[in-house]
Amino acid sequence: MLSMAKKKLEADTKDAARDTALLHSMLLQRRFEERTAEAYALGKIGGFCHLYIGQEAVSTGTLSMLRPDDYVITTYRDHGQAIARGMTPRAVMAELFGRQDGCVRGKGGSMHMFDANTNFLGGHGIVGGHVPLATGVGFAIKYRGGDQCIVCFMGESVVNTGAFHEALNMAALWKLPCVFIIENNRYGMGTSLERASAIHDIYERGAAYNMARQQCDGQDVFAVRAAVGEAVERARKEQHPTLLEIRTYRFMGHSMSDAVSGTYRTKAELEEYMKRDPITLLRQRMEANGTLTEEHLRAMDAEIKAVVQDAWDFADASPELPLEALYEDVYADTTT
Amino acid sequence: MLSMAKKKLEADTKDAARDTALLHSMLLQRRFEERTAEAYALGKIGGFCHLYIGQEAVSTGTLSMLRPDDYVITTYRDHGQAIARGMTPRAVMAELFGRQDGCVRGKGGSMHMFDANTNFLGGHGIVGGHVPLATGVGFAIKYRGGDQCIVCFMGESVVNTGAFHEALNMAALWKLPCVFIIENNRYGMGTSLERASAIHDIYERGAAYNMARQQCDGQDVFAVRAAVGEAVERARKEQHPTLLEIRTYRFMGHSMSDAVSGTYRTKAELEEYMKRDPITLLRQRMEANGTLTEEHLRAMDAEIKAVVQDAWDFADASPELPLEALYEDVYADTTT
Amino acid sequence: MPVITYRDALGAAIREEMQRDDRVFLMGEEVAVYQGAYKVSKGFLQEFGEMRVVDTPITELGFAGVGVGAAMVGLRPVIEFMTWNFALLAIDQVVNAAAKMLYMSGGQFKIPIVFRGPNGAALQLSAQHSQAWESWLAHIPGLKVIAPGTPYDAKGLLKSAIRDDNPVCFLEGEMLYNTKGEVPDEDYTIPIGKADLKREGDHCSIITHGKMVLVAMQAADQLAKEGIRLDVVDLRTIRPMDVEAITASVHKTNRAVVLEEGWEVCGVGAQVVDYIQRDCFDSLDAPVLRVHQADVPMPYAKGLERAAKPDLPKTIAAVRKVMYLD
Amino acid sequence: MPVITYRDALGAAIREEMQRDDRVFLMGEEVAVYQGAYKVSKGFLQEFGEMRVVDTPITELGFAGVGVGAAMVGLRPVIEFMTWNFALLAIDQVVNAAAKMLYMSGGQFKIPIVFRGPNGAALQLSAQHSQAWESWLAHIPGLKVIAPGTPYDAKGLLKSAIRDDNPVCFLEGEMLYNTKGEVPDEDYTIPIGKADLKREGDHCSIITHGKMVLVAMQAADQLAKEGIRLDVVDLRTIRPMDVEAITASVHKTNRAVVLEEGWEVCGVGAQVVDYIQRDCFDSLDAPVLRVHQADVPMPYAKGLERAAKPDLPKTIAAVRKVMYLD
Ligand SMILES: Cc1ncc(C[n+]2csc(CCOP(=O)(O)OP(=O)(O)O)c2C)c(N)n1
Ligand SMILES: Cc1ncc(C[n+]2csc(CCOP(=O)(O)OP(=O)(O)O)c2C)c(N)n1
Ligand SMILES: [Mg+2]
Ligand SMILES: [Mg+2]
Repeated sequence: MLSMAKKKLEADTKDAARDTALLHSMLLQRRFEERTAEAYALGKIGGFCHLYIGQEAVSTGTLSMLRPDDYVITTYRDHGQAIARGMTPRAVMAELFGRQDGCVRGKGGSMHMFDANTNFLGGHGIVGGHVPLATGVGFAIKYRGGDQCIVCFMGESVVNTGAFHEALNMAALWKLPCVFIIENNRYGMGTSLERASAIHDIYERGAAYNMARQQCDGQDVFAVRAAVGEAVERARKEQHPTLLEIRTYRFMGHSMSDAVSGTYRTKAELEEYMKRDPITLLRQRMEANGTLTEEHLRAMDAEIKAVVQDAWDFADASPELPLEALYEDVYADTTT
Repeated sequence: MLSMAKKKLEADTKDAARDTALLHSMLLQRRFEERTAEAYALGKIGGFCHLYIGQEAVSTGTLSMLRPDDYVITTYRDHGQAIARGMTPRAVMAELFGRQDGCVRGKGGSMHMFDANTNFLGGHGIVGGHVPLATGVGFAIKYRGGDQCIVCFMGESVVNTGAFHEALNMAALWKLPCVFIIENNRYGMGTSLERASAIHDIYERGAAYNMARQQCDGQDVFAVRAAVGEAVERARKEQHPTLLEIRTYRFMGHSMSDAVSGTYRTKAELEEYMKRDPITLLRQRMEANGTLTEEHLRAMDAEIKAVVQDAWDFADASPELPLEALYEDVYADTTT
Repeated sequence: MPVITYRDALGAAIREEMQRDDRVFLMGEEVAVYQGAYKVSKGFLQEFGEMRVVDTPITELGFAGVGVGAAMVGLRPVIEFMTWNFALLAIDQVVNAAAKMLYMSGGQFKIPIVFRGPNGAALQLSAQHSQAWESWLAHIPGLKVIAPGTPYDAKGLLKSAIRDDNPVCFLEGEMLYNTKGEVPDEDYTIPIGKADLKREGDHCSIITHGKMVLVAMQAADQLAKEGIRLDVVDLRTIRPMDVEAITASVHKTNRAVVLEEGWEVCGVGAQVVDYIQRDCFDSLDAPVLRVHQADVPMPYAKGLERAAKPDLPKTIAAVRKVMYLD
Repeated sequence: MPVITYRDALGAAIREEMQRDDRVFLMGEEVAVYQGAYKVSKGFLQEFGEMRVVDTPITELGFAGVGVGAAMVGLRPVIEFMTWNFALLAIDQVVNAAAKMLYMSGGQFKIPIVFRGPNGAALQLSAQHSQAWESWLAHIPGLKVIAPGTPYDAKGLLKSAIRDDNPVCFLEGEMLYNTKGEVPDEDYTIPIGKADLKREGDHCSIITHGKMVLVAMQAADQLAKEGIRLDVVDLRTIRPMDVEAITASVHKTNRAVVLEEGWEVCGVGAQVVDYIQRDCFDSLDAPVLRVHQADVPMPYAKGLERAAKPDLPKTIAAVRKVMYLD
């Protein structure tokens, strides 16, 4: 049953429209975040801001395997996933700018993107804190007898937190349709995986809960799709959770206040990893397949840049919040 | 190297003096707690009170392998270990009675036995909370370059807590001389292991940290000694931690307010397990070895009963605390 | 009216809400097979099945978060902490997830959840098991905090809590579970945020909540014999606090004692004092006094524990002092 | 006297204590290789090596407990929380282990540990990263709580904290790290539990601590131009609190404003008000007013965040109101 998904995926890779969509999704995230960095430098964005550049194949590959009624939850490093899930660049950029038209009305900023329409359950700022929430969503799906799943993205540091462990044990014990995705970008801030975890193949943490688990290359969008596809099928059909370790790398600093390289990783290491830029890899593959021409790409890029510029303009024009908004959304009016 | 310890232990089992000491330790705990239950029923002891009856081979077997300068830490189910570690029945009983001569001056009661003289680092009431403390003690040993170890007892429910996971990862990552002992008595209050943990051979939780691990029979004091002996040697010589799952059973209710059997376990199950009373098993073995006679045993039992009676009388005569004591021990006078 | 225990009043509230709304479920340690650590959920597993009455591993942080996650997508969890002492392990989920989700999501994700369990000291449970957390919880915007002192209030407020669309921390008492009171059979709710004047008097106000309501009533009874008439304001809800009820009472009596189970520093009583001095500055005939636990971890020894706890003699002494009778 | 930053004052305090006493070590996230998330421990790894400057996995509960365990057997840990917001995950170890160990062990196991890190809001970090925890910590007997507002106080108090035999929670400020002040090169300590009268005046007292000391001083400067003389009491230590310093000031000025970073309900200000009304009942010419964060989770948007925070205009308005000038 699971290998069916695999076969379907291989066929996938020759589907020009699908590949174009994947490339578009990844490039949109990339261009969006390049402008985000620029806006941050100009002071239009404040607070903590964690870029996703280098990891786009994970968001795109994963979310391309979901249905609209599935759920997604993630960390503070959430712009890429928000966009890949279908939130508009306008709403995300306006949020970064802290404006009225932001996806959470300027209340959350970079770390807290939410969107009820796309079942995007947020950007969360406490490392590990959202993993139990994902288990809870899985519980709710099972409670209602649905066949949705919840995808929970997290950084590799999360596997050391108590929250991760408690949540995974319950997800496995109760057989919940959760797909836990570790984006192993090798560092949690300035701490390498090897200096934080007693094991280095961290998908093996799943063994402690007898949970299905797998490791895959996160720079290859098709590898991501294949692994996620199996996990999603397992969730939908068997309501079993999966722990996926997707190996990737962040090309930028941990946040806007962190140097790209220096104390904890070398420039040489960074450059080595940048050779496997997920966008370049997909582009080259499509060019080899004959499903992408230089011209095509240029047109796509131009269109995307215009979309991002539009998002910027939209955000910039969006009004500041009125002061009354300060006291709104603290409590819901009970209408049960 | 480790198998040397094993060989030494086998020889051990024919050592009459040693076996007598083990039997004495176990029987002392048993008789002590039988009287504890009686005192509780009489209202001389209050609060929560968790008996250890049935598990005595774990405390005795483990602690018989330690040096006086090693450290021990445990949960609220701590009377047996306190006594096996060498704390006097008087001090423990006076503590249960909440009196001035109690080991912690009546401040802690049943759940919080401490003794600096025997490096007994307490009785802790928050499930899982003491496991990080044990890792910290291991850290301190390594920091000072000692060859001691710390033994950390815990119930099997603890393996599901975040604290356990965080602490074990650090102990393994930093290679600390910690021996983590799970007393798997099959239930955490009314919840069986199988309803709480996604895996049932819980020593395999150690795999998540690449930690040495083993399972052993907790009703056989020699099995316990063998397993603990290896772990202690590993801690002392290699400063590597070990996770031991020691399978045992509690013959009493979870605490004094819990029925011995009923909602969560059957009388039949209880009776089945009681056939493997650790004291009976050792006694039979010694009788078979010819190192114990009925007479011997009767004399030992009489002596122990007198010791326990003495502890009771001592506790009963020990003064109530003066009211000033309420405000003592909140802060230490800084004398650095 | 039927007279039932506080325990049964709570059980009835949850049961009736579970019957009424199938999105409501109960989760926590020992709530199902064991029938509840304090038997509040006796019979629930048999009535509702294991999907709606869920035993958890010992993972307070984890299952509190599971509740919040389930609430995000439309369920209405009732999360039982065996005691609020253990909720410290889960407090990040209560404070950083439940209390902030609506705000952080710009109003998109409400969290209709109840966190409940016994709070404060029972008998001789010593330091780690005898703490009262209402002042911590009340500090946090986004939470509601309830601490009923009677079976009637317990049932009516727990139903309101379950129907509320916000995270509610519901503080019960091990020592209260066996107390009895009149509780109607019919469905009723009590509004969150409304204090109850449990006794009317004009000499001095006692402002209190939870377990200490019983102590306040005893004080009122006893002092009545000396002709001292206490106004007993039972806050019932700590957040949002019914400031008007407090100040109305003090404007009438001109004197106040604030009685609570927990520690003094930054306790609920401190906040009540602040409200009073701000609003009743010109009406006060004496400084407001407070009665609370001694500023120490709770000791095990019976005599010391008694000395540490707020009680009737301490309460009466405070009233007499506020009235300049001593 | 040399002028250095608050960051460097903290760094110097820890470094000097580590040089002085080899039982002292620093542990936390990013303290070693990364040189400190906020660079307080810059150069430490190189100077002291990896056994005494220890990077941890992201496990606040775990490494706080590791610190307590190490302290039980004689080490003197300095545990850095990247921010106190994350300490919520560790609060069980702070409250149930560190604060109670001496008491539970009948005086046998003291816990000489410092938990430190930035507290309160920085700029636009939104709800989960902008919380001030001093009122929670001050609630707990067994803890000491320190919140210095200047480099001088930071260094002297951190040294005292490290030398103290009790668990000390030390609250810094991301927005304070770059502030500068005079700090002597010589070894000095500042006693824990002593407030500092940062400005003398007789018209009104401002009682404050931590980051808000700067705001109080600005208010004092600005109001001085109108001839209003403020007494600025910097608590420095929140627990044990220097009640005498507070009441002495209010007995002199007859009016008080309490200024703090955190939320209102059961905040530090509430406790200060309680002390004042009890001791200065007859001296007060007006109700004590409080300035604090708006009762909402912290929003991201710049304008809203500004509106939520206590600041100079709000402080001045409170003083004027207490003085019946508006
Ligand atoms: C509980 C907690 N501790 C510390 C932090 C500070 N912090 C934010 S992100 C981060 C590193 C996380 O690394 P990882 O999980 O690998 O995710 P990545 O940033 O690489 O995507 C840290 C330490 C936090 N937000 N929450
Ligand atoms: C964090 C926490 N949650 C819940 C409890 C209540 N509690 C005390 S003991 C216990 C069961 C523990 O079982 P186990 O770890 O197997 O140890 P055992 O009692 O069998 O020795 C529970 C739930 C607690 N003390 N701490
Ligand atoms: Mg990472
Ligand atoms: Mg057990």
